[in-house]
Amino acid sequence: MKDLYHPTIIRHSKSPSNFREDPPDDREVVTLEAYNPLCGDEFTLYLYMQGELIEKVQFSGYGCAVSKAMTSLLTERLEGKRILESKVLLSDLRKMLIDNGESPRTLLDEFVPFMEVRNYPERMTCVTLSIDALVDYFEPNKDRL
Amino acid sequence: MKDLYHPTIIRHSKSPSNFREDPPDDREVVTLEAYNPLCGDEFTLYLYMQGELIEKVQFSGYGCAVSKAMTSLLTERLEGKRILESKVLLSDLRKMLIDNGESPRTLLDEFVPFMEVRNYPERMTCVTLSIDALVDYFEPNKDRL
Amino acid sequence: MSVFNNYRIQLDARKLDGMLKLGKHIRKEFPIFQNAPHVYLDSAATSHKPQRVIDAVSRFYSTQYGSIHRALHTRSAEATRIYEMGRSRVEHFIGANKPSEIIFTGGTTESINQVAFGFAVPRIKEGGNIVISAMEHHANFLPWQRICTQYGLSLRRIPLTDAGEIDEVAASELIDENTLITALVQVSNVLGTVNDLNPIIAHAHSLQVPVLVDAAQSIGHMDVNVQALDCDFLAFSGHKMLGPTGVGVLYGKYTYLEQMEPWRFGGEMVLHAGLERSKFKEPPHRFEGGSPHSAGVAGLIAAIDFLEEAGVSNIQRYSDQLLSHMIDQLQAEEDVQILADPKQRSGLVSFVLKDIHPHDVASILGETNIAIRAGHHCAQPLLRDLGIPVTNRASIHCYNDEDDIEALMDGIRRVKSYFH
Amino acid sequence: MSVFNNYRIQLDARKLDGMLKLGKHIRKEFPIFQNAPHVYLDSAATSHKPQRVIDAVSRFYSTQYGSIHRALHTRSAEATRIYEMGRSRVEHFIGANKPSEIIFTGGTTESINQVAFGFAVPRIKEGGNIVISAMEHHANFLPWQRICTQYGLSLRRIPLTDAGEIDEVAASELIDENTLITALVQVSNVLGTVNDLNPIIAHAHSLQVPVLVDAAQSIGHMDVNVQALDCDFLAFSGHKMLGPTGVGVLYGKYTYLEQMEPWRFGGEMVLHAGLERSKFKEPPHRFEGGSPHSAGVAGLIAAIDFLEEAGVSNIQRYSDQLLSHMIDQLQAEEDVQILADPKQRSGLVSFVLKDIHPHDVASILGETNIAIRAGHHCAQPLLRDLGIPVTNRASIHCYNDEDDIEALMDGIRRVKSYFH
Ligand SMILES: Cc1ncc(COP(=O)(O)O)c(C=O)c1O
Ligand SMILES: Cc1ncc(COP(=O)(O)O)c(C=O)c1O
Repeated sequence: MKDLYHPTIIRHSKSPSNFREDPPDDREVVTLEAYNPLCGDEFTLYLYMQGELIEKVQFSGYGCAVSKAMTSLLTERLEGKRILESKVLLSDLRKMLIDNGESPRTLLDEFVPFMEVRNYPERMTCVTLSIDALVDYFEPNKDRL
Repeated sequence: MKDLYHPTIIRHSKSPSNFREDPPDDREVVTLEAYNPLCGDEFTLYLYMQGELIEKVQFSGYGCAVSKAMTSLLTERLEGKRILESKVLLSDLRKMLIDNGESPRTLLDEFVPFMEVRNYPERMTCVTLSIDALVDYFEPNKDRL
Repeated sequence: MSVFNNYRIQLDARKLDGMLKLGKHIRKEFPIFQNAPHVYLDSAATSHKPQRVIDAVSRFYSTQYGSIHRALHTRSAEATRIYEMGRSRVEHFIGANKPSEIIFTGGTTESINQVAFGFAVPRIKEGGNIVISAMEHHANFLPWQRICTQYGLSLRRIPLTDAGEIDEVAASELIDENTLITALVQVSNVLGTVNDLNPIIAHAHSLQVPVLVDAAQSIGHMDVNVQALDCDFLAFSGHKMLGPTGVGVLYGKYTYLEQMEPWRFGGEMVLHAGLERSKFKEPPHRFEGGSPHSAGVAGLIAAIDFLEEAGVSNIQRYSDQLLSHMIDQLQAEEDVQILADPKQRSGLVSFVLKDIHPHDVASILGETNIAIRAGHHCAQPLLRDLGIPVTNRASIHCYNDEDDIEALMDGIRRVKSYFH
Repeated sequence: MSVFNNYRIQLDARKLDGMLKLGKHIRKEFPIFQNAPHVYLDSAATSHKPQRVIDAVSRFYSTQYGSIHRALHTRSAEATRIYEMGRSRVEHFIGANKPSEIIFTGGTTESINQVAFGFAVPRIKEGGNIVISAMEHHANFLPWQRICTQYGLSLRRIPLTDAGEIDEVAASELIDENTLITALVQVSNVLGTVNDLNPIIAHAHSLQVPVLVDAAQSIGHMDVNVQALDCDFLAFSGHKMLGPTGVGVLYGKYTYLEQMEPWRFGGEMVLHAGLERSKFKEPPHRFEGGSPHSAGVAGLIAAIDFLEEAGVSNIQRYSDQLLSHMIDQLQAEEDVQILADPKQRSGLVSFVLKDIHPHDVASILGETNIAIRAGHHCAQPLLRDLGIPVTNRASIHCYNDEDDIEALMDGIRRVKSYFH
């Protein structure tokens, strides 16, 4: 289990990037709910969009170390990306974490510690919570696996 | 099991006393339904009453050898009895067959073969079917055990 | 329909020899036959269990036990893995499309009630009807009767042909645009008839009428494949397919499961329990409220293993021959009347002895440890149609053999000797 | 109510010594601890099974199996005898008046659904209400919510005191002449509170309101006696009382059972299945449609044997002390917050670690084979009231001992070391 609680995950869960206590006042911000009814984890993601560009991502809410660290890393990684790039990134991430883990098209080194979750299938939703909320937003018509 | 299918029982089931195919025309006759929904056995008892006196008992219907033989024997035994006597008889019979089998107040020798049913609890209702129908008629307010 | 028939298939003794792995051989794997020797011809009521099923249940409690879905510790993960594996095994066993089409229930009865109250009731419209057949078990009759009485629908019973099969022509008239659902048995537990449901299902589907198939008697006795059947719901019980008691299955096409409402409300079925309203999980979980019978599922997996290793089609061929043999013998016996004469029959036969009440037959056979069943077989409406209050029924499974039939016939002759 | 408390009972080490037959000693009878050693602190979700229970199930299948109630052969008679003996054993175990007040179900969830849909629904009148408490498990919340939504009744939740007990004063206001039924938990599966239900039941009865008690967490942990409680219905599950999965009990006062309608329709529950109407059997049989989980009842008998031999009051005393010890230790640990502070507590405690999500706690404990539970414990409305999405819960049974508590505390310290 030490493996799942990799220092990266602990670090991000203890001091997450782009975390805020309360929602922003900004009315333009895109607000996504990432709720896992199975465990009660609940994050709200705030996307500051500039046309096709994701200028900044922030989040608030409550969740376990794994889901919090993943959300934190995601906010870092998506900052400054275009929507198209983000879709590829998210899809690659899902492939790496859930599917066969085969060669992603993007560099996802910092997400490698999360691959450990494959040994803890009951924790998979912790990893996918925010990814799926973003996929649902960017590709509302796509059926998830 | 040979014990349950005592010659008396076989004999009465094959040629029951007071058996008739169809109900009597007599409108005065008291008609009792003895129906066991668990096994589908269904007899109709016909009591020819003369005041307190049971002049004659007949029956029709369908049932297993045990219930048929018991009903046959009952019709023989009740013929010519007064209601009061019949109540005692039926109550003694139930005691002998279901309860502890202790010394009945009436002579019930011909019913002794039915005592074997205690070894076949699943057949108990075959023995009590017609007895209970009669008890219900003579003592409608009495709770059976 | 005629109660008497001339059913007769030639027994091919060599073929029986070729399948010696079943019968006496396989019986060794069922400990009850060692511990309490008896001739068991009542598998249609419930089947015996191979050691492997018994062991699977014990092993589950002794080494793998934990709560299902509810916790994050290892014990629980292992138990959950087995439970969900059971879902996949059933999925493959009946040819479903995905594990989430498989709902674990307490048995056929519960499966049908879930469909009746969770699926049919919300679809009720005025002037609607529900179509069943005249040979349904109470489990596939009473829930529909209840609904029809309660909501003022008409319950239509498809009559039987003289041979004892569901009358296809009548079915195509009775199933119409106002039919909410049709619920039919695949193998009758009284007559043994294997109904050819495909044309009826095709007709129902042409009118968008969903069809539930009661597979309680067919499962494990023949290949039951929901794609081949093209049924919309399928219900069966573990205890009749060599599995544990208290566990059963409801299969449903996923699109229909999505429309079905829960019938039992409790833990593990909600996403969100609000004070005003609650939001339920996706199928199948929303139908599995409460702690599941996980040990039952563990045993069911072992039963499927066992059936697949023996080969359901082997069992079917073997038991078809044994049944023919039994019917031959019964036919040849004086004063024995066999019920129904269907084109295809599976696993059981009902009969009556002239002038001897079925309960006396079963009782006297029981004395020498021959177990058959006497009764209405939870099919009172059918027996009333036939004008017979009760019948004797002899039913077989993979562990029976010719000696059992011989014992039955000896027993029947003994019964007759008591009375004749 | 305050989430933080100062619950503290002095551990009497000598008394613990005096009950050495429980804990480590009795644990030997639970094979899972040999086969898969672990620290099990999740008995509130489901308990482990002593060898005797596992054997009873195996023995039933291996030597006593047959169908129940349905046939006249010996196999069946033996299985039926055991099944009905189970009814009598449960009757005596909970102090019912007669065996026919005991209905076998699939579990607490099914028991409560039966009462909700079979008893409460037929009694519905306009302007009626149903009263539960704020600490009910979903099993004792969702069925009532369903009914209230469907039929336009109001669902009243009795609030809790700051200590985490059902508020008696509020109860006496909420339960009124228009209350159809009151359904209350005896021991909360989240807070561990033992509710003193007697005064509330007395008040309800003064208004002729029947009361159902959810005994899922109390059964086997304390003497649950329906006469002493004077409840009208009682529901519990076998799997939480050292028994098999898939079997549970609904007790009902006979006069109420007579008024209750069946909720599941199938075989063995009707006297007469007519085409127009059917006549149901007397209680309890009319509520047990379908083939019963007879092996589950066989195992339940063994569980009752086991509990009675160990002595439920011994278990209660032992586990009260062990629980106090655990609470002491948790209190003494920095950054641990315990939920609720009831006068009487049984078998479990919920807690949270400062700034560490309960799932992380449970996961990391799981790594060293310590099983506790993290979640909403199927009590979302309660946790929402408390403002906590999820908690950690550690729960005990007769097989736990001080070493388990020590392992838990070590584990908690390790969890903290990861994060702090
Ligand atoms: C208080 C309480 N009520 C009801 C239940 C439901 O029991 P089951 O899931 O066995 O039906 C539980 C346990 O899950 C419980 O703790
Ligand atoms: C055809 C048929 N349907 C339904 C059932 C009911 O199955 P269960 O009692 O296992 O729920 C049975 C067996 O009893 C059956 O033979």
